[in-house]
Amino acid sequence: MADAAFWAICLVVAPLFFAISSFVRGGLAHVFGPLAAWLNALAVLGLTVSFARSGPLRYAIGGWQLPLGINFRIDGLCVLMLAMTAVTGLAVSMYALGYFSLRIGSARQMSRHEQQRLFFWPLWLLLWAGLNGLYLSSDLFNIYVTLEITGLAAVSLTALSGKPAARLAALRYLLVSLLGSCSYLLGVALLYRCYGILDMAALSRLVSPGPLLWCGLALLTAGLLLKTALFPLHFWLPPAHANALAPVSAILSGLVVKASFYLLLRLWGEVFAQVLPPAAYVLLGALGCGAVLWGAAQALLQKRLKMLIAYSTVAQLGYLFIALPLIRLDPGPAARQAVVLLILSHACAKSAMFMAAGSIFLKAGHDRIADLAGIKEVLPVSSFAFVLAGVSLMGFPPSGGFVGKWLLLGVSLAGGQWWWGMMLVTGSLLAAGYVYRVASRLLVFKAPFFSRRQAIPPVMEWSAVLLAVLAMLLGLLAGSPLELLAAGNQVFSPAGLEVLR
Amino acid sequence: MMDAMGIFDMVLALALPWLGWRLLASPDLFRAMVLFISLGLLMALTWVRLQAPDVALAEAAIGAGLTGALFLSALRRLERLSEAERRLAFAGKREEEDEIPPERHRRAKPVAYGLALLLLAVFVLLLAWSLAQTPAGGGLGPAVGEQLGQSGVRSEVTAVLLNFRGYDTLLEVMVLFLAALGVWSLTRVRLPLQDEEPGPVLATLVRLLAPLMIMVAGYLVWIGGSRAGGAFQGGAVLAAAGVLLLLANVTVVRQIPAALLRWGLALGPLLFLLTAVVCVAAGGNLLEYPPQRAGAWILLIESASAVSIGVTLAALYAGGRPPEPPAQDRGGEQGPGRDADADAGGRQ
Amino acid sequence: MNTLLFYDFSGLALLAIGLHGLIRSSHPLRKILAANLMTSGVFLIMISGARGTGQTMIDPVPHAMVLTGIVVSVSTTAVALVLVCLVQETTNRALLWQKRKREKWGRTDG
Amino acid sequence: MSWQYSSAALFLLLAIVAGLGRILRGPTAADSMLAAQLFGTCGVAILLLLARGLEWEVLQDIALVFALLAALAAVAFALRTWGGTER
Repeated sequence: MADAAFWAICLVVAPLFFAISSFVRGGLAHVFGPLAAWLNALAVLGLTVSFARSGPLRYAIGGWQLPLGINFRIDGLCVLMLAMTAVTGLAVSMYALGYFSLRIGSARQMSRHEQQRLFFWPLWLLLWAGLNGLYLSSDLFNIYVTLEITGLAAVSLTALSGKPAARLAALRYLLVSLLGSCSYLLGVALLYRCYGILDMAALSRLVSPGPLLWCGLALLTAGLLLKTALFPLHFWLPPAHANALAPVSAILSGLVVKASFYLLLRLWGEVFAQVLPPAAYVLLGALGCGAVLWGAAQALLQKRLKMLIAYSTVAQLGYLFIALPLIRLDPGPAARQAVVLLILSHACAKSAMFMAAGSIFLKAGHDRIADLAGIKEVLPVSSFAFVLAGVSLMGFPPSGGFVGKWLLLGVSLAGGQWWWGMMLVTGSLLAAGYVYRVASRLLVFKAPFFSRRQAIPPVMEWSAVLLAVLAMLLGLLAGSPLELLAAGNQVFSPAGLEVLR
Repeated sequence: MMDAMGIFDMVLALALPWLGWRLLASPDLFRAMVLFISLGLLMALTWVRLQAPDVALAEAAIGAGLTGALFLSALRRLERLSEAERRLAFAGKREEEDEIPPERHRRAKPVAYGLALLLLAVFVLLLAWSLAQTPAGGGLGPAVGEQLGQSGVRSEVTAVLLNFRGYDTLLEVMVLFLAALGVWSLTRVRLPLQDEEPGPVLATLVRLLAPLMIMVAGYLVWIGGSRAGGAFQGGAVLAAAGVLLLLANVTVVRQIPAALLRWGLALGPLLFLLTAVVCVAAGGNLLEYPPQRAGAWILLIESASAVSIGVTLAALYAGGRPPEPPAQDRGGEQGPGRDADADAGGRQ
Repeated sequence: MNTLLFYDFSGLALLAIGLHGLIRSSHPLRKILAANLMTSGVFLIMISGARGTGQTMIDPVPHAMVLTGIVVSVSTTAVALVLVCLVQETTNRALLWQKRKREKWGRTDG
Repeated sequence: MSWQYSSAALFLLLAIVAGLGRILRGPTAADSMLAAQLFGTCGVAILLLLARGLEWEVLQDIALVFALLAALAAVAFALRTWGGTER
């Protein structure tokens, strides 16, 4: 059995290699893509096993030790994020395999479709490599490059659908992510100027309050907030996520926004946790509350299914930010575990939702919520997947969302800051509202009439269901991943910080 | 000490933001582009003054040269479009607005605008103050100096780029590859009509300049090991040769088979990646070259990358994927809504 | 006050102007130009921080980072420009967020 | 660096700045373009001066790249402004 470092290398190298191969040999793209997805899942499995055995690890790339070189830092949080990407990515890849094998429309549409398939795989694999690289890396500038890979691939994937609306959304997305990267880069530059080092863990030992640190940190955070689409910076997200192709929407909503949030969690939760004032956390929490309310309200008002799901992403991202002040508040690991659980379950549930919505769209030929009545007669599995994912988003037991929110509620009550808890409950009620709005349509008994009789490959339906079931069961299965987080994580736990100092 | 070079620095430092401001304030986009190219030039001088010759080389080639050419070609394409649109409007055949709802007007209120400006100004001043407070210093300069002997090259920047932080560069090569991929996924290339030949002046210029550029590119890659230069600079100059050929509408460019182009784009990233893996297979860490052969490995990677960077940047300039094998003449197919990619289809 | 700070401030000014332009200008090409100005400003700050102050030596790491940044920036710019052209083609509109009044295209003339 | 070199470089830089006014004023596109070309030439000259003054050979390479790329820009400008072959 190879060691964790070997698997970590595979996680970056394999997607890159298959991305290039599937570009050069376009005819084999649909072979290389899923192959890469399975290999990636295997590598994550290997990584998890060897990580559980041997604990956290640093790996010096090029053999250059710390101040000079770039390091991989493999700890519990990193492994969990990689696993989330692997599982969701695998499901999306299987879905995409079905999606791009469809034969539809005129000859012209077919040729478009063929082009989309040819470019989907390499772009998606590059995006995947970017995400894996981001989670593994411990170097702030290296993370900038991985963020750029992720962002550029996400933009290209958004525009892949070729619709004018999608292209417009992609252009906005690109401009926003340019601004975000620029801000992030300046932040990194300022921190480097202060401390002469780029490694996050090393930085956490060196930081001391000072004007340049505040500026750098503000810039880093602002850039990442833009990319995470925290209210009120979310304006670019709904059109981009709603107008992309179905597998792309699932990737964007489930995985891509998580990457920049993960980074915020690293920076605010561990690297700079010692120097940041509590008020800053409260500010982010307040913005999170705004996101929950605004996103849910907008979701309730939407007429199109995919727009509804996209706004629900805005709302769900709000929860993650509400968790930040609670992490600050809580001396124990509960809040940290909760936020990780929320991230994982949202990734599964949201991807499943977009995948199911994509199947529904193909079958019905539109995604107007008002006209979807009776779709369950023709697409029982996808409708089930959608509703199950929705229920898990609402935070119904035993879903991962439920356990996460429950833990956060406990922390907020124990810490005497009940308003955060109240916000969580309100958010869940609102989520129940918009999920019910769709579910009541989907599940109603009515003779369906749809103009397009598109056969949906079973793999598309079942991959969505499996993800939704996983999101639902995450609450029951939560024990072992959380153990992984707690056991192997020196840096992420407060005790780890002591060790470092 | 305010000698002539001190004044030089001051003038340069003042000219940059002034130019930037004029550029964005200029009502004519063409003039803005010209100003942008001039700004790139002044930036390159600034890098020289700040003792960053590598960056100056890259800026001269990419910042002032290629980016400018990219902007100019985009502007020209847009202008052509707006002319076509005007003609359509004149003929009363203006296309219907598509499904995008018209945007709400978001004209910022003067108060909000003023407030935002104030906030920006405060932040910038704070930043300026804190920059002035912090002494520039140290960084990793000494560490690089110590390890330079083991890196296989004599140029510090090349050592950082290809060895100490080679992983960054690997990913960066991927970003470039990704950009080409993104552009190819977006649209097909529109090459000019086949029957138009370059004029005699242009033809001569191309015949003289293109080989010279290719030679200089090779020189830059070679010299990168010991002083300023390297894969990016060399690749950028190579791309300039490609752009020149594209501009002159030379027949050879059109006849490059798509498969060859694909390999050209993939060569650098693939070789870099394989090198990284070979390092692991040989028992080292990722990208840990064998110390005594590091120089040769780096030169190999750089040469392959330079070729790919050149092809990629030229492909980015061309702005689309090559036409599919049963190539029809795409030249005449221009104007709003005529692109085969434009019709959306009902798929999500 | 050394010349080092000139360039720092110059970079900051470029950054601020670029940001203002990115948010305020209505034409996407100008927005992309503004974003390029911003990144140039950031690069300027990075490099001027790397210059030695007499006794200390030049720090090549920011130089390498800026080189990476330049390549990343030209990649994004290229994708953005193609997108702008496509959006314009398919929607007949050049403006993104703001009023739809067309800019004066014509050059003064030549 | 001797004062002759540095003041000559300064003079050329001032020439560039003066040329900026020409770009801004126009009045024709050709004026802007020629001013930009002037920049290229001045830039090469400044680099060569600095190369001699500081005895820093690398700057000659940069000057070379400058000159080559200025030619590219000239072609791009010319084709854009006067139609040229590309349609």
